[in-house]
Amino acid sequence: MELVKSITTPVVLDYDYVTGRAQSRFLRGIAEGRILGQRCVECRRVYVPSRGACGRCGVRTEEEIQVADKGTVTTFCIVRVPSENLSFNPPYVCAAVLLDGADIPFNHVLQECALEDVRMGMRVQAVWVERELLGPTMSSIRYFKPIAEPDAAFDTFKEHL
Amino acid sequence: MAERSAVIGIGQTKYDAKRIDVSMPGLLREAALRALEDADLGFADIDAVVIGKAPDMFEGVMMPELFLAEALGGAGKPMIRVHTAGSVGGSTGIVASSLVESGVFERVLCVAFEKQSESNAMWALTVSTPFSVAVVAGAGGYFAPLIRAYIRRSGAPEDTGIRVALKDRQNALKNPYAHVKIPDITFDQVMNSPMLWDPIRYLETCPSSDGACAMIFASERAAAKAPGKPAWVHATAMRSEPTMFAGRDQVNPLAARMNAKDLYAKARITNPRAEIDCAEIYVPFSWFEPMWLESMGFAEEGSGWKMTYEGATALDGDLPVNMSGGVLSSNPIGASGLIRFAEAAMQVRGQAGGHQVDGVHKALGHAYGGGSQYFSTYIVADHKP
Amino acid sequence: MTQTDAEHEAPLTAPHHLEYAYKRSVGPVLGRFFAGLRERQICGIRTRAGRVLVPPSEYDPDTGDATTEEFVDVGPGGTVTSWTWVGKPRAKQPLRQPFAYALIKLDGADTAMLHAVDALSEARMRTGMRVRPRWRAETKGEIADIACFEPEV
Amino acid sequence: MRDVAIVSFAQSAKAREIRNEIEILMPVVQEAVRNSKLPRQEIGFTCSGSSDYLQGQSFAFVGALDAVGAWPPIKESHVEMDGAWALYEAWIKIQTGDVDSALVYSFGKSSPGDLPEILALQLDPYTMTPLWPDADSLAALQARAFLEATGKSERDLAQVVARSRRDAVGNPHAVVSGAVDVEKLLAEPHYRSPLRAHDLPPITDGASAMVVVAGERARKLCERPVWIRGFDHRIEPLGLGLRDLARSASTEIAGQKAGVHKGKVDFAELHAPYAHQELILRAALGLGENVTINPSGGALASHPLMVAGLIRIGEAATRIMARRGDRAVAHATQGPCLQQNLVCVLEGD
Repeated sequence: MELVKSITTPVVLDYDYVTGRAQSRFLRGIAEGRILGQRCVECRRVYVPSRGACGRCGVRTEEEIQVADKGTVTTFCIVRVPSENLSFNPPYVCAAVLLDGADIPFNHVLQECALEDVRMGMRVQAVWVERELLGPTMSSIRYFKPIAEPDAAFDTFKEHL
Repeated sequence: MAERSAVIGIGQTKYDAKRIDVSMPGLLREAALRALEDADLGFADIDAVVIGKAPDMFEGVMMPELFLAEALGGAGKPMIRVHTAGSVGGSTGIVASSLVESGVFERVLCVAFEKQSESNAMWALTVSTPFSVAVVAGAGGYFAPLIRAYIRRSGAPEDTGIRVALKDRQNALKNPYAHVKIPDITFDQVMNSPMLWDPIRYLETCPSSDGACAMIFASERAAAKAPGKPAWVHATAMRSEPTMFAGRDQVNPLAARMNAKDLYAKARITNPRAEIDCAEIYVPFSWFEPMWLESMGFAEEGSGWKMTYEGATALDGDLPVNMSGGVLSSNPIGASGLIRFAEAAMQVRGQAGGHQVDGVHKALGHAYGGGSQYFSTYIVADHKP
Repeated sequence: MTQTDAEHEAPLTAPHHLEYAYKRSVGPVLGRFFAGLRERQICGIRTRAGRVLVPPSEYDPDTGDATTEEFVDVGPGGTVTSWTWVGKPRAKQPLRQPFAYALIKLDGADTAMLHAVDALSEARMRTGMRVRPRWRAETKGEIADIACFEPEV
Repeated sequence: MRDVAIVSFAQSAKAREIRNEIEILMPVVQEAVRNSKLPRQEIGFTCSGSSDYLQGQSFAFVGALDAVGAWPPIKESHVEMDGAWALYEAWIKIQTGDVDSALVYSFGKSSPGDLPEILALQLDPYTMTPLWPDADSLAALQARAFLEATGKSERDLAQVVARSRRDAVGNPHAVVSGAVDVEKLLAEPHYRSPLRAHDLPPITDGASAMVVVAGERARKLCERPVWIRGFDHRIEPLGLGLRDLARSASTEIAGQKAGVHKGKVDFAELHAPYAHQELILRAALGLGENVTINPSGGALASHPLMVAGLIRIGEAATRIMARRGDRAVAHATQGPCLQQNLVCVLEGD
């Protein structure tokens, strides 16, 4: 009798994903073309996207402020290998963008820029989807693109890598 | 610690991309039975079982330890499942050791594993959630920007990562359990391998492996009866910090530095570079060797790369690092940390065969996980603390 | 708008779908069991203590010791040792119509295994009842080769 | 052994939370820390329990670190288990002498997915999960085995439910409570025979947190610290055909090792998600008719998975702190049909 070597067992599960209050506020802002952050009451740092908590202070964040949709690339990686679940096809630039007015960078894709031209300190701005296509999802920001501003000095963002 | 704890048994499976020859319980048993044989014990001699692995979604079983405990003789015994992200292997060893140090148990078996071939690690790590865009390409995509930041900060030569990869891949050739073995590997081969997540090249990256590692920790009384030379636990340390907060230094995280400080204080080590004979450090991407050498206090901040460059971390250097070939050569994620602990203990016990370093009295095992935020380390020596 | 106002807003929710077809290597013992099912044959394995485990296992679950290499053909008939009735089956469950989950000790086995029993009505179910496997038309070498059990008439 | 006491406990439980896990957890952790009177920076160790599969995301526990304020970085660990085992790891850590106090927490939302179906992933992945038995069906197999082996009846189960719901009236965290008539319960149809819907645990989202402190420090912080006098846990084989389902062998061992019988037990908080399991546990721990069982209403009144076990210990401690008993047994379980069981013996001064 020839032994069975392996079996296939599909696992299919469906959940109701709940964003939570802070994320919902953030996403509803995105749907209006605004990027909202939250300022920690203790350390005064601004979180974007807001997560409802300051991990440093362990307190709930409440004060909401709007930040710019442009900022600085603090660091980046050029993704050259395809993998499952990704929203973009390689090669592409995944950049940590520190928005003006925020104290923490978040990751998004950088386009309209040759791969070899991407630099730490580069100034970039969000490219949004058409106004009528805006929705409460991060994909309302299609990508970031370089803008004609001089690069930020390393010292200005070295705390935010 | 209330009681001394010693490593008296170690077992590893052969690591490979797909261990399709074994079931999940079979994989764990391969490691556990070797550890028992090493300690000349049977399952009946074990008082408690600790199981560690990374996310359950890798194997698609919720809390798989519930069905695996009995494969390790766990029925009727205490069983604990540890999960601290990528550092889990180290944490599993520390929890097992603490069960002995507490004075509650005499002999504790711990097994850490991952059977990544049951699914796909990239899938499990980047399961997309609603409202988000998936831009970070798995672990490589997450850590590449941090490596870029390290290079910028330290001014390290661009080929540092290649040198680490070459050394670890050469060491792996001497380790019978290693997964990735590239005979006659050269500097050019590593340099010319494809860029995956710029600046990380293919040969500077860890593989996805199937495998399990087992260790038996014992009290002083039980260690005295063990047939082999025990490796005495001199110190253990665990430290965590949040993933995301404003102003977090992810390149040289404070949690890593505090962990090292705590570890050395407990082990009464004042000059780690001089007092520790060799180290197994969790390096999933080659650049993390210099990064962790700095946070572990073996080198000044910004100069860890010099140790790599000068050959200090080579098998014949003054602080050999990843003698086994490291995570770059074998990476069953949940087990990778425990393998570091096991390999450190093997060096102390003189069990490391082809990759044994001469005259090891004291060795370090290190693991990290999450977004460089979970750290588990320990120090073992050939003499009692 | 402040956070306090925001508290009155319902948070955004969305379906989150998780799907993966895991490929599981089964090892030599379950490999033999599943190969048997493919041939419409159920086997157990003998432990060193003499018990016959069904499904077979590489180890004795009570001790962790390796089992012997003696596979033992069991069944096909067996006895229900406990059961419950599923009035509205979920989509993934073995039968579309109401059925019983049951623990079934196959003839020659010392342990009961879990499976479904197609009994048509709950009134036919009782502990101690005799059942036999109903095989699916095309067996593949997996547990679902037994479509379900049905009452022995 | 070092004497270790519970000095504070907090919890949250709701049938369906609109908050996410961090938002549920943060105030609970803050309340436990505040009530411990221990400055957060002085807490020696932190340990948590949770399961990724409740959220359907890998590393679901990592975000929880935001809620505890892990800065400066903390000595911390996590078990993929009910929070009761996180308490066990913390207790062990204190026994090693490495730390003198610990924060323990757990969290879990059962409502986002089909929990009884998700729990089919907890079984043998080769021969059981592909049949997708829901957790309620498995519990019913155990219930029938128990009733037929012991001669107990469905009326006995209904009495457990009626008492639990009545006692839950005084528990602000209960999601099911109220006076119910046994006859009315018995008039309900079976859901998974011999179990009726009310014999099942309610789907609950929640979190809990606890602070434990060693030695005299506990007496300084807390008017009536609750001492952990015995602590043990044991697991059995998973397969239902491999166990005597009518009893709980692992609870028997854990109860013995924890020293349940070394003194009079005033009351017990037993983690029995299904009505019949209370009777099995009661027998396994040898708790007689004079022992009050689940004065909080127990898991039939509120059952946040991964949290409910730690809540049993917290409820027992809270009651002793309030001088409504001096010695209690708290129990936690996980795995199908009481596979793994933990027993904690608690005493007030």
